[in-house]
Amino acid sequence: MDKTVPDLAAAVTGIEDGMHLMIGGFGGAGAPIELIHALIDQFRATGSPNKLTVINNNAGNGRIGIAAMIDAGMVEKMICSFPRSADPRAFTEKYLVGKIGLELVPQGTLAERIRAGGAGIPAFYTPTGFGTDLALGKPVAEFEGRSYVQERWLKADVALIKAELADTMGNLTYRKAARNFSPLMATAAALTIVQASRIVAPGEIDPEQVVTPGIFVDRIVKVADPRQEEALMRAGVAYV
Amino acid sequence: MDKTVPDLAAAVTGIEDGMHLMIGGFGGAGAPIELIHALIDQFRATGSPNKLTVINNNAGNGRIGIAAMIDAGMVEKMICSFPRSADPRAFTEKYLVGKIGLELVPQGTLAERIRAGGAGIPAFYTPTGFGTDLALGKPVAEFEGRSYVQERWLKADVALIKAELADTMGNLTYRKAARNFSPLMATAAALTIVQASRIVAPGEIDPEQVVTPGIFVDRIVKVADPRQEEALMRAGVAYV
Amino acid sequence: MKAKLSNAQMAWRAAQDIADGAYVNLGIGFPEMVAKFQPPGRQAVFHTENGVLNFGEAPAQGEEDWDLINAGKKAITLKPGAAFFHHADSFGMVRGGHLDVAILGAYEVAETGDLANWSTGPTGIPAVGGAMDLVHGAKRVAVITDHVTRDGKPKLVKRCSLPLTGVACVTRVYTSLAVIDIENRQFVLREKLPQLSFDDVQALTGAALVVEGTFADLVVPEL
Amino acid sequence: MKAKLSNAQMAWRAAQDIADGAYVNLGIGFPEMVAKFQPPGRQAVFHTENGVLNFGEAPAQGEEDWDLINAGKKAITLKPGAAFFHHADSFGMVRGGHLDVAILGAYEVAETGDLANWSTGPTGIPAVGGAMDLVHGAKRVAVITDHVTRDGKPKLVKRCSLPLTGVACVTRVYTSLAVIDIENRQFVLREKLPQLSFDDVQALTGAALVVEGTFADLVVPEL
Repeated sequence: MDKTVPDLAAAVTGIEDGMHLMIGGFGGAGAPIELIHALIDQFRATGSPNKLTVINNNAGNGRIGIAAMIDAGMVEKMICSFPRSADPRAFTEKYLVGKIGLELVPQGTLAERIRAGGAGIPAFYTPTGFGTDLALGKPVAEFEGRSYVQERWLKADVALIKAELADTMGNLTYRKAARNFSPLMATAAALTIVQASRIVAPGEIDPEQVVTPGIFVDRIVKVADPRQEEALMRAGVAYV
Repeated sequence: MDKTVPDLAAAVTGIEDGMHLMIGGFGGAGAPIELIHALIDQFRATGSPNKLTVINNNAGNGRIGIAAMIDAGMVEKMICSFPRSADPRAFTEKYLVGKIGLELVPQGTLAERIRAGGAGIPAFYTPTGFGTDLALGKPVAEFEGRSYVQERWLKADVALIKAELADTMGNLTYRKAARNFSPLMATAAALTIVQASRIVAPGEIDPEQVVTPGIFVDRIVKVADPRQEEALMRAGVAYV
Repeated sequence: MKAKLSNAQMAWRAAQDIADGAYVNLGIGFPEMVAKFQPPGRQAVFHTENGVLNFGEAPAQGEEDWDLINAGKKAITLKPGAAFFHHADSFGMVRGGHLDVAILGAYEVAETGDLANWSTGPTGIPAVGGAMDLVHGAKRVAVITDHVTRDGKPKLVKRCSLPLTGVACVTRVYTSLAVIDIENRQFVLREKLPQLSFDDVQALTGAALVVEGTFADLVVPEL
Repeated sequence: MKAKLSNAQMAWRAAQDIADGAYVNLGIGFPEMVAKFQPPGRQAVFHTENGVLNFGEAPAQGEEDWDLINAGKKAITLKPGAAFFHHADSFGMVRGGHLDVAILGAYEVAETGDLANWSTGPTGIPAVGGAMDLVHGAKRVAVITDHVTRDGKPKLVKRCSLPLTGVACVTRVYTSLAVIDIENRQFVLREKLPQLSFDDVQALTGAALVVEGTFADLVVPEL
C-alpha cells in the first residue's frame, strides 16, 4: 500500500467543477500552498475545476493561496469563520459586488461540524450562537434548562492538507500550530490529498505519535521545502 | 503549578457517596488498578464512597479492579458496553439478583457520549442502535432520508485514569492500546485523577506528543511499576 | 447434514472478497480467522475498536503485552505503519464510513438485511460491545456464519426473532453452504456448494432464495 | 472626559482577578495585554483557539516561526509544559467549560449579560472567529472595554443594538472607569475611579448602576 503520487499535478487531479474543498490551515499556519497553486495551475490550463466551495477558517490573504484561487475566479463560495486578514482584498472585492458567496460559521462550530462529518454524526447541539443572527433558521432545543442550537455535519469532496511527516500508508504528523483544522478535514472529505515535507517508510513513525492515521489519507505528495503563506505574504509574493 | 499528590490515598480523597466515576481502561489495558484499589481501601476503612455509578467499557474481571469494587459492595450501577469477561462473576452474581444496576450502551456511543460531555455538546445524533432495543424511548430524527437516534452527553464527578508519562502540569501520554477511553474521560469529569508510571518536569514532554493536555487533569500520583489487570487475572490475584 | 464448510473455509471465502489495501474490521471470535486467509499479494489493514490500526497476528505465548490487545481482549502485535488512537477517534472511523468492510458473526440475518448478533433474549447478561456501531459504519457489512443453528434451524430468516443489532445493514452472507447477497430485501444466491442442489440450500433457509441470472459453485480449498 | 484608565491599566486590573494556575483565553487585540500583568507569584496558562496551550510572549522580531501563532495570527513562543492539539479538541476545551476565564473586547454589553462584539451591522464583511464559542464556554466571561465609544456613547447599555455574540454570558466588565458585575440582569458597581462620582459614572452608562452594600476605589498603577 503506497499512497504517494509523483508530483503536485498528479496530486490534484480529478477535482471537478462544483466540488466542495476543505483546505487546511489557520491563517498561514498549515496552508497547503503548493497544492493550492497546483490546483490554480490546472484551472488556468483547463478552465477546471471551477465554481468551487472552499471550506477554511479564513478567506485568503494577499495574492497567494486561497486568495489567489479567488482572484483566479475558481471559487463560488467560502464557508469560514473569519473572512478577514491583513490583506483580504481578493475576497472582499468579490463579496461586496455579490460575486462570491459566504457562509459564516463560528470557529468552534466549524471545527465541530467538520469533525461530525468525519465521525458519522449528522447533527449535534451546541450553545454557540444561540440567540444570535448566525443561528437564525436553525432548530433549537433545551437540555437541562439551557438552550442550544442544532448544527449539521459538514463534509467535502476533497481535502487539501499540509503535513510535516507522512509514511507511505498515509500516517501523518503536523508541525506546531499548523495542525489546526487539518486532522479534522482529513476525516471529512471523500478524497484527502496531503502534501508532506518528508515521506518515510511504514514503521518509521512511532504509532503513539501518529496524529492522522492513514485510513483518512488517499494521496501523498512530497513538498520538501514548503513555502509558508505568512512568510510569502510578508515578502510580497503574488501568485498571478 | 504542580498537580502531583504524594500518594494514592491523597489521590482518591474527596470522592463521595453516590458519585459517578469514569474509570479508564478496556479490559485490562489502561485499568488504573492502583487507584481503584486505593479507593476500595478507603471504602473498607470508612464505609465511603458507597453507592457509586461506574462508567467503563466493561464490568470487571475476576476479583481485582472494578470487579473488586463490585465485590466490596461500593457500586450501585454500571454504565458500560460489555459486562462480560473471562471471569465476570462479581457483576453477574449481583446483577442476576437485582443488586446492581446496568445501563448498556453501544461502545461507540459510549465513547461519543463521553467525548460530548467533555466538549460541551449536550446531545448528538448517531445511526448506531436505530431500530434496536437500546434506542427504546430515545428521540429519533431523519437526516437526508436516514434515521438516527439522539444520544445525550455523559459526564462524571470523577475520572480515574492511568497514563504512561505525565508532567507536573498534567500533560499526559499513554501506552499502546491502554489509551482507549482515558483521554475522553479526562475531559468529561469534574475531577480527573491520574496515576502515571513516570512524572517529569514541564517541558520534558514534546508538545507535539501530548495526548491529554494538562487542562483536563487535576491530580497526578506516581505509580512507578503499575500492575496490569490482565496479568494479575492470569496470576490468579484477588483483591479481597 | 451433508457437506458444509468449516469455519476456516468460510473465513477463507470471505477473505477472497477483501481488496488489496482495504481497511477491515473483523468481529470478535471466529470472524477473526479471515485475517489469516488474505490472498497472496493483497494486504488489508485491520482495525480494532479499542484504538489500533494495522495490527498483526497474535504474539507467541509468553510474549504477550496486555496493553496491546484487540477488541476481543486477545494479545496482538503491530505491523509497520500502525497507529494508536482513542475510542472516540476509533469509532469515528467506524461510524464515519472509513472502513471498507466489517465482517461479523450472526445469530440471525433477515432478508431485509437486519442483523441479530448481540442478544439471545431477555435472560442472562446483555452485552453489546461495538457491534451496533460497526453495522452502521462500514461501507460494506458482511456476515460469516453457519447456515443453520446447532439444532438445524435456519439462521437466514424472513424476520429476525432475536433483538436486532441493526436494521437493513447486511449486504452479503458467507455461510457454511453458500454465498448470499441481500438486495432489495431479498436473499440472492450467488454461490453454493456443488454437492448441494438449489432445493437443498433453500430447504435450510428461512426465506425465499432468489436467483438472478445464474449462481456459481462455492469452491474452497481444504484447510 | 475626566480621568480614565489606559488600555494597559484596564488590562492590569483584569489580570488581578486571574488566579494562580488558571486556564485563560484572551480575545484578539487589546485583551491580549492582560497576559503581561499577571501578579507576581501567579502563573496562568494561556489557551489560543488555534490549538496551543501554555504559550508565552511574542518572539523577537526576525525570530518568528509562522507555524507558531495565536488566534490573532501573531507569532508566539511556548512555555515549558505546552501542548498542541487540533481545532475540535481546542474548542472542546472552550465549549466544554474547561477554561477558567475568557476576557474579551466589546462593542456593547447589556445589563442582561448579552454581548455584542463581532459585527457592527449589516454592511461590510462579517467575521466572527471564535467569539461565539468563547462566550458560552469559559466558566467566567469578562469584558474589557472603554466605558464609552469614541464619540462618547455608553457601551454598557440596557439592550444591545448591534448583532449579539451571546446571550446572558458576561458576568464582569472592566472599563476605563469602573469594574461592574452583571448579576440578576443588573449592572452592579464594584469599583470606580476615585476621581469620579457615582453620578459621573452613571451618566456615562446606558442602564441603571446598582450598588450592593458599597463599592471600592478603582486603583491602578501608572503603566
